[in-house]
Amino acid sequence: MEKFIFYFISAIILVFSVLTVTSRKILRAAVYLLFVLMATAGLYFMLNYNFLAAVQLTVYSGGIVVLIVFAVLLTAHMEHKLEAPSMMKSIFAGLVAVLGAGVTLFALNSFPFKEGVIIEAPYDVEAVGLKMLSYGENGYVLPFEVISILLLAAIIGAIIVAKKSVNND
Amino acid sequence: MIEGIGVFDVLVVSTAMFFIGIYGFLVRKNLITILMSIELVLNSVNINFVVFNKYLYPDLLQGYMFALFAIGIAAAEAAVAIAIILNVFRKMKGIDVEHVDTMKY
Amino acid sequence: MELSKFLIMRSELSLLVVILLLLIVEIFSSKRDQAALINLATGFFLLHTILGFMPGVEGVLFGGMYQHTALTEMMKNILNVGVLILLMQSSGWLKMDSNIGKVSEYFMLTMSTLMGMYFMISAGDFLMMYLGLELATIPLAALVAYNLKEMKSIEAGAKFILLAALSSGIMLFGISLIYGSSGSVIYTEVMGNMNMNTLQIVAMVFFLAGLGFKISLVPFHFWTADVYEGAPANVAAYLSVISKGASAFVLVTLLFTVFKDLFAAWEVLLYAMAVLTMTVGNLFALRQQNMQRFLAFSSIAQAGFILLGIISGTHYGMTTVIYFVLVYVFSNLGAFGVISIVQNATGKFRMDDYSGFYQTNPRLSLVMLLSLFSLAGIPPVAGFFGKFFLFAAAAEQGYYWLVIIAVLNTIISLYYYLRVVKRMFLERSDKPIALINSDFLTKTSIALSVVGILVVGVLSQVFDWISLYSWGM
Amino acid sequence: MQTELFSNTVWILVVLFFAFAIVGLFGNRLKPMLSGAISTVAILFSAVISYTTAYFYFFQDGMINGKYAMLIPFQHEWLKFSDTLVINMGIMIDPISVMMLVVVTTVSAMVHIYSFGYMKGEIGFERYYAFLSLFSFSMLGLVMSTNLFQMYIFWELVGVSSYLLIGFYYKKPSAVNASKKAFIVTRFADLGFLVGILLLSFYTRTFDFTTLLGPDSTAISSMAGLSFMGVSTISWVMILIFMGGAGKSAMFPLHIWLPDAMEGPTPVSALIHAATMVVAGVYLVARLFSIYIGAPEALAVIAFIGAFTSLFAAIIAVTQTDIKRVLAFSTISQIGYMMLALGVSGYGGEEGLGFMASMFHLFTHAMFKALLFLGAGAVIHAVHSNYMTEMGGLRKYLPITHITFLIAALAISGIPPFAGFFSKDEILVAAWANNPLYFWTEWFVAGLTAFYMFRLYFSVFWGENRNYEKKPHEAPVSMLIALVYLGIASAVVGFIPFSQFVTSDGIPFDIHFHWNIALPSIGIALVGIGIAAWMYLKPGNVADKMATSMPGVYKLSLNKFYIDEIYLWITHKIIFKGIAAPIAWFDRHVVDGSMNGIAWVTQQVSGRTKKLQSGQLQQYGYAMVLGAVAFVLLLLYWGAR
Amino acid sequence: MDRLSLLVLVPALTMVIIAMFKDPKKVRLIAAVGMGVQLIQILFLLFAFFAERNAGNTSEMLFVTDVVWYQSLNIHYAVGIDGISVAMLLLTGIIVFVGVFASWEIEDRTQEFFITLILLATGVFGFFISLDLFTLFMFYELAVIPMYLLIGIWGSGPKEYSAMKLTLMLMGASALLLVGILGIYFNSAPDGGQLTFNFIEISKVNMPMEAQMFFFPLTFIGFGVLAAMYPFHTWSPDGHASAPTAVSMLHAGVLMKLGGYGALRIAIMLMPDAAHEMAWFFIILAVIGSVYGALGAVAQKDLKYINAYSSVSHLGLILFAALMFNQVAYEGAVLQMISHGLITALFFALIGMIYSRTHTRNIDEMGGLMKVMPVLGVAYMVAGFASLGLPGFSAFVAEMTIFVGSFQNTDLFTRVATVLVVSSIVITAVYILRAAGIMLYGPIKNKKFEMLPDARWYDKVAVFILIGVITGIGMFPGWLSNMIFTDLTPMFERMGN
Repeated sequence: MEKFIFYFISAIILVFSVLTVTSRKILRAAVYLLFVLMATAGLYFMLNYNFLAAVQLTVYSGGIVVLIVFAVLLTAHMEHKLEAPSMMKSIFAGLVAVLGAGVTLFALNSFPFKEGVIIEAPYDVEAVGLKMLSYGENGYVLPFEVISILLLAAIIGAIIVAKKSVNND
Repeated sequence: MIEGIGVFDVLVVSTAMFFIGIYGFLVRKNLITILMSIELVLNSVNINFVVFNKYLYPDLLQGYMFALFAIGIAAAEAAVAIAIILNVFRKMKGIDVEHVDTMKY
Repeated sequence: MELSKFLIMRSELSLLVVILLLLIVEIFSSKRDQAALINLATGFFLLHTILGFMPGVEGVLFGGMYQHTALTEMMKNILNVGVLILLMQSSGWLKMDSNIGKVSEYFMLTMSTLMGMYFMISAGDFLMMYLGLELATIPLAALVAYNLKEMKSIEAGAKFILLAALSSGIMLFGISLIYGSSGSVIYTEVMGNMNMNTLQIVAMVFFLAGLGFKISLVPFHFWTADVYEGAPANVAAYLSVISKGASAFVLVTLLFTVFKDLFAAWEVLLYAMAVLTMTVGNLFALRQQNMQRFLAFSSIAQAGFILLGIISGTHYGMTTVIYFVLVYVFSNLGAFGVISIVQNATGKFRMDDYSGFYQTNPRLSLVMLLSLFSLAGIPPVAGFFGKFFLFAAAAEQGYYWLVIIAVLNTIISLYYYLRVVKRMFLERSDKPIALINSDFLTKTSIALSVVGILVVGVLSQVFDWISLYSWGM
Repeated sequence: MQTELFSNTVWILVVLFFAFAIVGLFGNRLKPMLSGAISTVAILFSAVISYTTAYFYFFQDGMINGKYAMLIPFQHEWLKFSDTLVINMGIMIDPISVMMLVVVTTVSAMVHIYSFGYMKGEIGFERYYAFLSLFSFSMLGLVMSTNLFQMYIFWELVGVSSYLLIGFYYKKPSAVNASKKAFIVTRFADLGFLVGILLLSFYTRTFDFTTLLGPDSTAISSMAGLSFMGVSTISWVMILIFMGGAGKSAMFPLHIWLPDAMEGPTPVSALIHAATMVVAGVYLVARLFSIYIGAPEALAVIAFIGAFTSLFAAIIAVTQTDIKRVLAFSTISQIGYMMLALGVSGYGGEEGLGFMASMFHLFTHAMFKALLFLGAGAVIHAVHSNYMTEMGGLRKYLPITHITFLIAALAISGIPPFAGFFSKDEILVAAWANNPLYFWTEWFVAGLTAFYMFRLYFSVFWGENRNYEKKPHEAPVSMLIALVYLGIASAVVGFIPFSQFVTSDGIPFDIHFHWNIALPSIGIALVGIGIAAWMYLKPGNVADKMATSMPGVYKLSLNKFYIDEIYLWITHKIIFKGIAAPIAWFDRHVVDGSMNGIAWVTQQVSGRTKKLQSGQLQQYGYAMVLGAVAFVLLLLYWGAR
Repeated sequence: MDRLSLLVLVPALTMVIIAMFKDPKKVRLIAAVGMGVQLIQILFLLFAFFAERNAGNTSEMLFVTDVVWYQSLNIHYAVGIDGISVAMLLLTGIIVFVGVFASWEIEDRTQEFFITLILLATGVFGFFISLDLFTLFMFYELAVIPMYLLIGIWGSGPKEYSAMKLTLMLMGASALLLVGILGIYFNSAPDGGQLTFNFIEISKVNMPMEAQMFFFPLTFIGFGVLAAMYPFHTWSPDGHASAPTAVSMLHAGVLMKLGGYGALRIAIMLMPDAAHEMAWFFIILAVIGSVYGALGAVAQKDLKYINAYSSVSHLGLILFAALMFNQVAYEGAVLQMISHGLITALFFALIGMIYSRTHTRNIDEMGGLMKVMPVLGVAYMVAGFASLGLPGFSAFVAEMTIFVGSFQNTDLFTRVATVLVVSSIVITAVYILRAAGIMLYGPIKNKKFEMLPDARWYDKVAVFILIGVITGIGMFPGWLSNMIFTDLTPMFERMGN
């Protein structure tokens, strides 16, 4: 049963990924991206990483995609169609991508992954939260702080870039 | 853990996604769509982390956490990127990547 | 965990304090008193730098995520000095009207990126390293696009952020594979599980792609020229000196520890990259007219030389790399300093604008001369020693052909450095750049870099000091 | 064997050198006459020393147990290569060097005196005398050398002073070219000399004459058995050395510089290019004679070249009209005699007759040839022309010159009792003893000599007198002194029993007079004179008829067999146009071009590749991804290997 | 402060002092004084050297100072002198001192000119006293790089091109040299033990053959280029033609000798086996250089080009001698370095003076100058005679020593090569006399020249000092040659084994 769900999900992921990068209507592309991300979240659910899935939904789908959509709306009007990339360009890119994928998969395939003992204890929000705040072994308080600084900096940066400088045109 | 699905199967998906993202980055004409492709890339990486964590090293949360932070960073990146892209648009009334080449050679 | 432990991550904390102070100051300061703000910020940072030289405590925190050793402390100090000089240099530029109201942001962004480098340097696992890298990258994008009135600046920003995102994506993919194949992201644990299998080689290459982007190694270097050209001179300097230096350091440490067992692989990789980087950098620098772009390519070439030290894999090699970074900090900041001064004063940035520069600005042109000679590796300035030692490191391990390629490249590089010298000294111009007077901070910064250029080479103590803390495979 | 005897001979060199130094450095501040006086006093002083030396050497101290010894009164290490290879500066006293001392100082002193009159009022009078002193210094240093290298050193110095004196009138391009030619030709010859020295010293491990020529000389033995292209090494070495001598002594084919050298002032021609320097080659061969004995091939070469040159030069001399050139060619031909004599000579006692004869002829020739030149100088001084076609009947105007000139002419023609007769006679004897062919050649040359000398004599002093724009006047006293003195010398020196003093092995022997040789030579000489008289004594166009009757020979001889032209062609067409110019071009365009080419290529590459930096974000992306993938493949390939 | 470091310190101080004055007159004066002091202390050094030797101090290097500089590479600041280096120092001192006077008329950026000039000199002095390959190399480059500014700023003609070419070729050579030196260093202790840069130490060990075969060519060519080894000589004609007088003097007189000195002392002395192996090849190059250079000079019209090519020829002689593996030849090589240094310096000085008067260097446009400026004319003739190896001048001594030495090799190849080299002296005579004849003698071609002034006092100082030394050495060569020969002995003996 789960198997088929997985196949379904991965099918969605792949198809919509492709659509995201090929669709000529930019807004649609954004929407396809949304689907992909949601599907990914679904994958996480299947793996019982509920919190992660939730974050995926909120931050990615809720945050980034919305940002992107705004950007789209600000920069292009609805019916504006992107002209298709030149044939050569896409073919070359495709070749590169396929080649890369081939090499990577070959490598992955050649590696003897030994699947570990499965602990079906679902990592609920609490556990994750504790990890986030613990500073001992496998504690993630430091990265947590760092990323907060990062976000601060990013915000400042974004502001700098976004705000009209005093004597702007 | 999904019955009947090995780690490799998932990796196929994520890898494919990764390179689709790459492809997008290479061909898309619009800066925002390029950004989207990057999001695909990052997303595929997250899947990798998660699936490795789940299948191979479930006792610790390293991959999980990595994915978590990666998402955060992706967001930040996207924010700044979009801010800049909007500026580009403001300056040259368009965000066609091929026109963003005043500096070359 | 008792508070005394926090002394271990003293530098990060003090830097954080500085940033927060600036935030507060920002709130209470009006838009017009930039000068005060600049002096204040520089002053703060000066204190921070001095603090860095106080004897510190080695140690590991957060379960190995953060490690602070004498080596990392030294590297941080080197970066501090660089940043200090840089901040002073930028004072002249920040005072310009176009930057009104963005001054403290400049400092905050710079410092937070510096913070990111700190974390990169003393990271104990890939997660911290990655976070640090991003922290050192994303704000930089904002800085590159800082000059909003300039189309170039924004374009540079766009290129930078998107390519950086791509590279970090590739890098992440690499990290994920490493994690998958070794079962951990903590250096010490990864190290144990590394063996020359295909997957890990792939992983390493993808990972190095990310670092290569930061250090601008061929073929991950293309952004460099455009971004340096578009970015404000000081930001370009920051990119070329500080962020490159930090990343180079991380590269050395990681290759020497985590990827130790993949030496056979990354030896080939670095060999190829070194040859490519030196040659490409030099060939492209040959015909540049824009000074910043020109220095961008020269800095690419310099990165290629750094690889010679890394590939040796010895204690001596690491020493030379760090030493070279130090030398490079001074030389490049000297050159960029002059360029930014000229650009702020006259808005001229083309090489032929510099013809007859010596007639009007003898001091500045002498500084430029020294810096360029140091970059070219002409005795008795520091660059000569830096290069010689790098070559020695490579030669010691028998990479004589690599060294030969390198020295031939130095000749090409000499040619284009001399082109600038020619403009400044040999040519006489009837309307040269007028005499430029720059403020105290800028002058001091230039003086500092000149002192560095002259002293670092001749005083062997510096080298010994570095050699004291560095180690080999 | 360093001895205290004759150590005063050092002063000869010292004094002359300082005379040169003083006059050369401060001459332009002194009065011309004063600087002239300084040099003259110096040379007279050394002449006195030489005479006394000669007296004491030959009649008192020189003879050591029945043999004239090689004495080295003074020797000082100058440059040390290895323990045995040392260049010493020293003085060697032995029969030939003493003989040369006398010759050089005599002629030189006479020329000094003569020049007071001849060079009066010339610009650069002091420079002239400085050069004269330099020359005398070098020439005497040459003859008294104790070792080959010292000889080479002074050899070069002689060459350069000759260069300076030939080019004395440096505003005349012809003079400049002549001096250049002289220097370069001799220098080229010296190349052989130098290589010869180096080879010889390599085998014998010494430069010193005492060891080279001594009874226990290793010179020949050390190279015994060695041979190169079928000729023994020693012969090669000695031939190379002779090359140097041939150059200085203007032997065919290196003779071309001597006639041009006549561009110099006439007294200089007398001193350098008649009496002293040009016989240095002969002296060199004589000096090394005991080695040459061991190299028969070399001697054969010398003999042949000597004979040929003498004939060749004599033929040319017949048709020249510039009196100085006539004399120049006669010099060449006379030196040919000397060389031949050496070439045909054996070693020791009667065997060494040729050697002795050659030295004898050198001695006498110096006297009368110097006299001839000085006489010619007097004539030129009087008529202000070099061409005998513009002269005639001068005997009325310049009687003393006329007499002395006549004496000299008789002497060179070998008319007894004048000096030339005796020496030439000995040479003929030696030639006959060796090879009759040589004898008949030289016999014929003797005739030619007599002919062209008297052709000159008659057409200058007899014949109807041209209408000179201003009346020719007898030369001033200073010149006459020299003329008279040399005149007397040329008349009497023939009676010196030379074989008692100068012989190949230093042991005196007695010579007996060979009428069977002497009579034919006198006869041919008289015939020659007769023809000359018939053709030139009384006005008439016999000579021209002769010339027209055999145009080919005449033209050939008149144009010196076109040797000069050949050289000119070689130097200009081959050396300059054919080698030097192409090399210069090659250097600029090929060698340098390739250097610039490298730079050009680099520039091009950078120019062609710049398109890669397209400014296109996505292409940069391509590079990164492709790069990564490519590296992966590279490494996998590497791993596979 | 030891007495050798003073040799570097005095010029440095001179530069500092010069930097304080702008007035050309003062600057000149300071430069002259400073270099005078330098010359004097070199003379004292010479006497001290002889005193030591006569006192029986047979140690190879005298007045040695050895301070560790860079521990990790065992780099020392090691200085010391022996007969050879002290001779070269003397040469340098004289030429620099004279060079100051030869550039007396520099009016444009006088201060900078003299600073740069003395910087160059500093490099040369440092080079000759160094015992440590690193410092030696450092000073070498320090001496080369100022050439760019000197030629580029104060030169004439296509100065920027020439300066760039010269700098790039020389630095390219030094790049090869760098590799060579590194190779030598890392093979300096084949049987374990401490690696060292000290070339005296290195010459005591036998480097492994394959290493020698790889690094000898690099080193030899590296130095050879500076010694104008065919076919890497092309920088020299253009460079000399464009350079200002004093620079040509210093460059041809001293800087090119760095090449000869290094080729002999570093390349050959440290790697004799490889040198033996490859000698034939470089001998051919040297022979070509000496003959070809001379023939090239025959075809030139520009005085400086003539002299540049003659330098190529004479330095070919030096390299040739260096490849003869014979102590006498080596002595000759050193002598030739000194003698050629002085003579060519004299030539360039005179050419500069003539040029400053006639404003042309093309011999065809001159003529009869002997009449107009007798002092310079005579001096030029003297230089010419000296250069074509006339006895009584230093060149004769040097060349003869070389030839005698070379003739000690018996094999036919070397013999033929030697004879060819010897023949170059005839060609020398040709171009020297040709140039002199056209330029000095004959009628005055250009009416403007009749009024030209003769040598001024500073010209005379320069010319007479040089002529004095040249003739001095030429007449009394004994002390010099003995000094060099004896001090060559230890090295030579070590090479033998």
